[in-house]
Amino acid sequence: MKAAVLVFPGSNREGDVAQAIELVTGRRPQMVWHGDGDFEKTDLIVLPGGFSYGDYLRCGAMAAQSPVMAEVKKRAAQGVPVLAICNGFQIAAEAGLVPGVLMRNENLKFVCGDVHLKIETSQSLFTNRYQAGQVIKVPVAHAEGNYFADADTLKRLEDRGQVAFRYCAPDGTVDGPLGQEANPNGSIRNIAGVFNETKTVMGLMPHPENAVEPLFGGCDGKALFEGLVEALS
Amino acid sequence: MTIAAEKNPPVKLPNEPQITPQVVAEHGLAPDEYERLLKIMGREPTMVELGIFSAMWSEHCSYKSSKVWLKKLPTRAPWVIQGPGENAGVIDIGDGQAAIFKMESHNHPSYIEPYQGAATGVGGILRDVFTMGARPIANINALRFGDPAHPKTRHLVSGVVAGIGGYGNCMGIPTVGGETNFHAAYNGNILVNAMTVGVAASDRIFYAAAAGVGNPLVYVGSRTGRDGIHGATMASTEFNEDSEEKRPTVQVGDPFVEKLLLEACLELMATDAIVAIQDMGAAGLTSSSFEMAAKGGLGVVVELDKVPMRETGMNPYELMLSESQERMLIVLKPGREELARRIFEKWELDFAVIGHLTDTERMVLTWHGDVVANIPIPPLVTEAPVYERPWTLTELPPVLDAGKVPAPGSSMADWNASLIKLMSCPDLASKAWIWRQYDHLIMGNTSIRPQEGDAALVRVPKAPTGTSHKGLAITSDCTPRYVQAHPETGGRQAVAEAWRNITATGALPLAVTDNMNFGNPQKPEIMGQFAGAIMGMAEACTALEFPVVSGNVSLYNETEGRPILPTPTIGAVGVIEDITHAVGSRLTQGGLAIILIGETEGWLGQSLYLRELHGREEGAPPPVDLAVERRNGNFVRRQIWAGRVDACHDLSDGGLLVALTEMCLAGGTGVTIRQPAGTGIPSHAFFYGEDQARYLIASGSGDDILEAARRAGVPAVLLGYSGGASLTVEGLVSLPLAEIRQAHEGWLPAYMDTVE
Amino acid sequence: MKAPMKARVHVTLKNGVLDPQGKAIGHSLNRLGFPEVGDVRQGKYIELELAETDKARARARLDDMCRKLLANTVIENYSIELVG
Amino acid sequence: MKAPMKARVHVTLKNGVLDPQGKAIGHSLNRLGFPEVGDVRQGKYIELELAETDKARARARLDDMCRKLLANTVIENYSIELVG
Ligand SMILES: Nc1ncnc2c1ncn2[C@@H]1O[C@H](COP(=O)(O)OP(=O)(O)O)[C@@H](O)[C@H]1O
Ligand SMILES: [Mg+2]
Repeated sequence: MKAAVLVFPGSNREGDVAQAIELVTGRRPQMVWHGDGDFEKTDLIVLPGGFSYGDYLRCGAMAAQSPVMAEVKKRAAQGVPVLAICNGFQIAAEAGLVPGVLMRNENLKFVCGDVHLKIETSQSLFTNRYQAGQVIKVPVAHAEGNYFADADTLKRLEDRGQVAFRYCAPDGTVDGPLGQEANPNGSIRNIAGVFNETKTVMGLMPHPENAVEPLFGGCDGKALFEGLVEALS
Repeated sequence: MTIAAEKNPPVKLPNEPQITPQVVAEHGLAPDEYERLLKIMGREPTMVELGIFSAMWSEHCSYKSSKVWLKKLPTRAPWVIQGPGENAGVIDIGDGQAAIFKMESHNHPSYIEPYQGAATGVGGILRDVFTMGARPIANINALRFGDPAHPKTRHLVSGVVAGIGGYGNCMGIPTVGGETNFHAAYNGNILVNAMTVGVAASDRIFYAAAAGVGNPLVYVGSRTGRDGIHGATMASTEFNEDSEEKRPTVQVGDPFVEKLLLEACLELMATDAIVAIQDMGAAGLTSSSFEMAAKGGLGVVVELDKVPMRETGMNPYELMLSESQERMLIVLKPGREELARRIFEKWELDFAVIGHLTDTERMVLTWHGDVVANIPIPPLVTEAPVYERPWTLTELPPVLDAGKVPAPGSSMADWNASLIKLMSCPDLASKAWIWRQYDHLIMGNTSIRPQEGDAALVRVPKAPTGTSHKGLAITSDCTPRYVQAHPETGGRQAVAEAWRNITATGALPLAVTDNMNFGNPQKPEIMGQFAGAIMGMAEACTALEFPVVSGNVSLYNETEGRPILPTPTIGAVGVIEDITHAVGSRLTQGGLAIILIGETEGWLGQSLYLRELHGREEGAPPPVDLAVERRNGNFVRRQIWAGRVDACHDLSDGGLLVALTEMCLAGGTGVTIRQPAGTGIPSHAFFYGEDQARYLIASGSGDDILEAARRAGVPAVLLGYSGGASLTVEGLVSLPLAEIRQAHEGWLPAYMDTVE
Repeated sequence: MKAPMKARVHVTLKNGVLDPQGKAIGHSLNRLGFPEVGDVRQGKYIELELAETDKARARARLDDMCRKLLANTVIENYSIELVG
Repeated sequence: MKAPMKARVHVTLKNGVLDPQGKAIGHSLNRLGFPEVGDVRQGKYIELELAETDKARARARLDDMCRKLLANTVIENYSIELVG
């Protein structure tokens, strides 16, 4: 699998995701500077975490307008898979690659720590190594991960199976007070990650790339990258 | 440009005020200091020159009150590459790699504007570290706030924590640890001490000393505005009632620009273009250009009109004294300007050649062609005031007889309540509310997270030649109430505890950075606290082979004459060759033997038990026997290396029972222990005493460790075993962990959520 | 360059979009002793200097800026005001 | 409860205080094809509903709110506007 990780001014988790990809593929992904409108053909485009343009104005808004994003949109439309993590998710949402928006965390504070995620579907490039209903533990680290979409969009997402992950209690509970307690940012219906309609673009707030080694946060995120390799090689 | 210096007195600025005694005083210069200035200059200075002297001779930049004492700290060891005197200290960590670190305070600005004050504190210390060529890999911070009941405290906690997180998170550097205390002595003067640790190739370290006459002097980063003019002078004077009203312009940080600056500097550092580099910190352009020239034994010409400016109408005085953030000064090799310009412009940063080096040993500033300042450099450094201020040592208070301190009560309910009270007191309550706002996981190298061990443990990025998975253990420590009671003991204890914290992870303690936070040094008892703390620290650092490689001094931490508790914060770094051998303090499984290492006398003087349960802050602090520290610590580390240890925790605030409870909560496993027979110590002294040089170890059967301890002559005793979901001390305490957890983890969020 | 024109742009959340910041401010104010405070909404206020003399043109350009960058029209409204 | 009064509060950075957000927005707009944009400053805009009928009292209370919570007067200015 050939992957390209886009780097914007202020990106800061590009190294983490590159390391995770290298760990499963044995190959360093191509790092693409935002100013370059064009880049090599790849099997996967990654929009990494960070604070592109300082997260000023709205997270992801300025990056979404950078020249390289026009190219990303073009390739995404052609079906090239895009993995958009955290700030990448915010960029993707601003660019219209995935539905919804990410707002300030409900308690207005940055939140960092492990969360539990329920896998909603194994029917995607990104989640094929997981089972639907499975619970995994990965970290989050963000100030604006509060997913919001209007009622119609939400219904469409749910009906078409475009929800990828939800925050849940360790036992998988998403609803009720336990589910609420497990929700780190106030996201509507505990949504942590979503797909576009064709499920070739996935945006998620948590950081699977920071859960790929036993001594450093566990390995629950590794299967995501392994699944991609399997699907794209 | 050649300057016929003496024949060419600088021109004055339009509307330049007369230099009156009042103007001199406003610049923080004492009359005799001004006399000294006149002698050096041989004429009356211009305002710009006065401003430069004022900044360079401020306490913050000149260390005039502390210098004689700082010299007493040991700074050398075979692994020290660079001790104090540069932007940060540098130590060798093997495989051709070096760790570069320093701690710095931003106390006064954080009190005035907590978010920006703390944020720019983090920004400043990050620059000190990456200016030397290191990529920062971890931040920690030591915070002291006033009484939680004080009306300002909550607002300060909230702003400081958000500011530290806001800056560090955006930079993408994990904030992996720190400490937070509360005490009424900090009501009007909080402490915000931030430390950064970075890693570089040991043969690619960058220094500040300028070299090469004619070489270009380059300004990069943000533009200069009117931020924090006289910040350095402010940091050196005591607050008084109306300084809150004066509200000097505080600096606003831009972590986004700093992130670009970091990447751009590292990119330039990978070329061979740089001769010297220095961040613009306190006293901005003044101290950076001055220090670079002074260290290189050269002169410098700065064309101030070339400095990138953010505002219109700025004058040379403002440009020299501005403390705008996110700026660097670089001396380039000749002809490398375009290479450097391309890199900084790619990162969308300002870049300007603003001057060059000369052989005159003078600092010459020009403004649209006119000379506006012309100062001889060496005398400003060599003739800088140095004070041996009078000092009186604090006498050791009488030792408190533990037998005369009341027990929590006679019933188990009383004991249970005492443990709950301690675990939920502000100093011991969980600080998760704080560190969850810090990205402590970015970079994917955090192996021991906050609350999981005595020190944070971070994997070192692999060296090109290295094979191992090295880790750096990082901690910060100080017990101000001990320092207040007896500065020498407190200084010794702060170093010993830092050393112990690193040891408890299995890492080898290597070196120290310090942040000396004290009151007004012109008071002999405060100067005595400083002197005493230094003596204690020096002794401990020597005995533990734990040299000081960098540090910072913050004096005049007083409000209306009331000083803070003397707080010599110790930041420390250790290395472990193979990170898979490290241990944390979490008790994660049942059936493990719980072993106490070290001698217990039951020392209750200055203990948290005494303060929190009996409202008394008295007695002598626990003595620190450095030989015993060393012996016990080395023993513990060997046991960890031998793979015999599952979890390890040093004993400090709150004593044995508090440490044990922390292990249980962190790992989610209970214990059952008892006080060994024949100690002859009252139970409350045994369990809550704060005797030093002790550790708790959780280990398989424990037999091998007990046997090894016996052979090594290290006191070790089996207390009980892990298991279950409760904490039980036979005959004294029985509490479900869930109940303790609620109290322990509930205090800070509840406090922060309250409004008066 | 022409004497600059100044513009003020307000960006506010659309009705029905949850505003955590506004809500938090409202809560805090209530608890701080301002029980009379009801609904609170927080928006952005942006001041821009423009090298442009023609008002109509300026307004059209600002509209473009808002739609391209300053506001996220999925959840936000904007309004433009020209000064001098 | 009385028919609520509405207030608009603007909080802006004082002159000379660095505005990283404004700067970044300005840069971005320039890059996006709006070279006419010069200095940009970003502030906050807060709308509040108040259960208060007396204008003078409302203004005094709002002033208090601004100083206590809404603005940081070390680096920010605020202005209050009452509607209805
Ligand atoms: N308490 C201290 N102990 C050891 N070294 C110190 C101490 N205080 C300052 N230093 C050293 O003195 C030098 C100047 O410090 P400082 O003025 O804080 O530097 P900067 O302006 O670069 O932040 C540094 O090398 C620092 O490490
Ligand atoms: Mg420095």
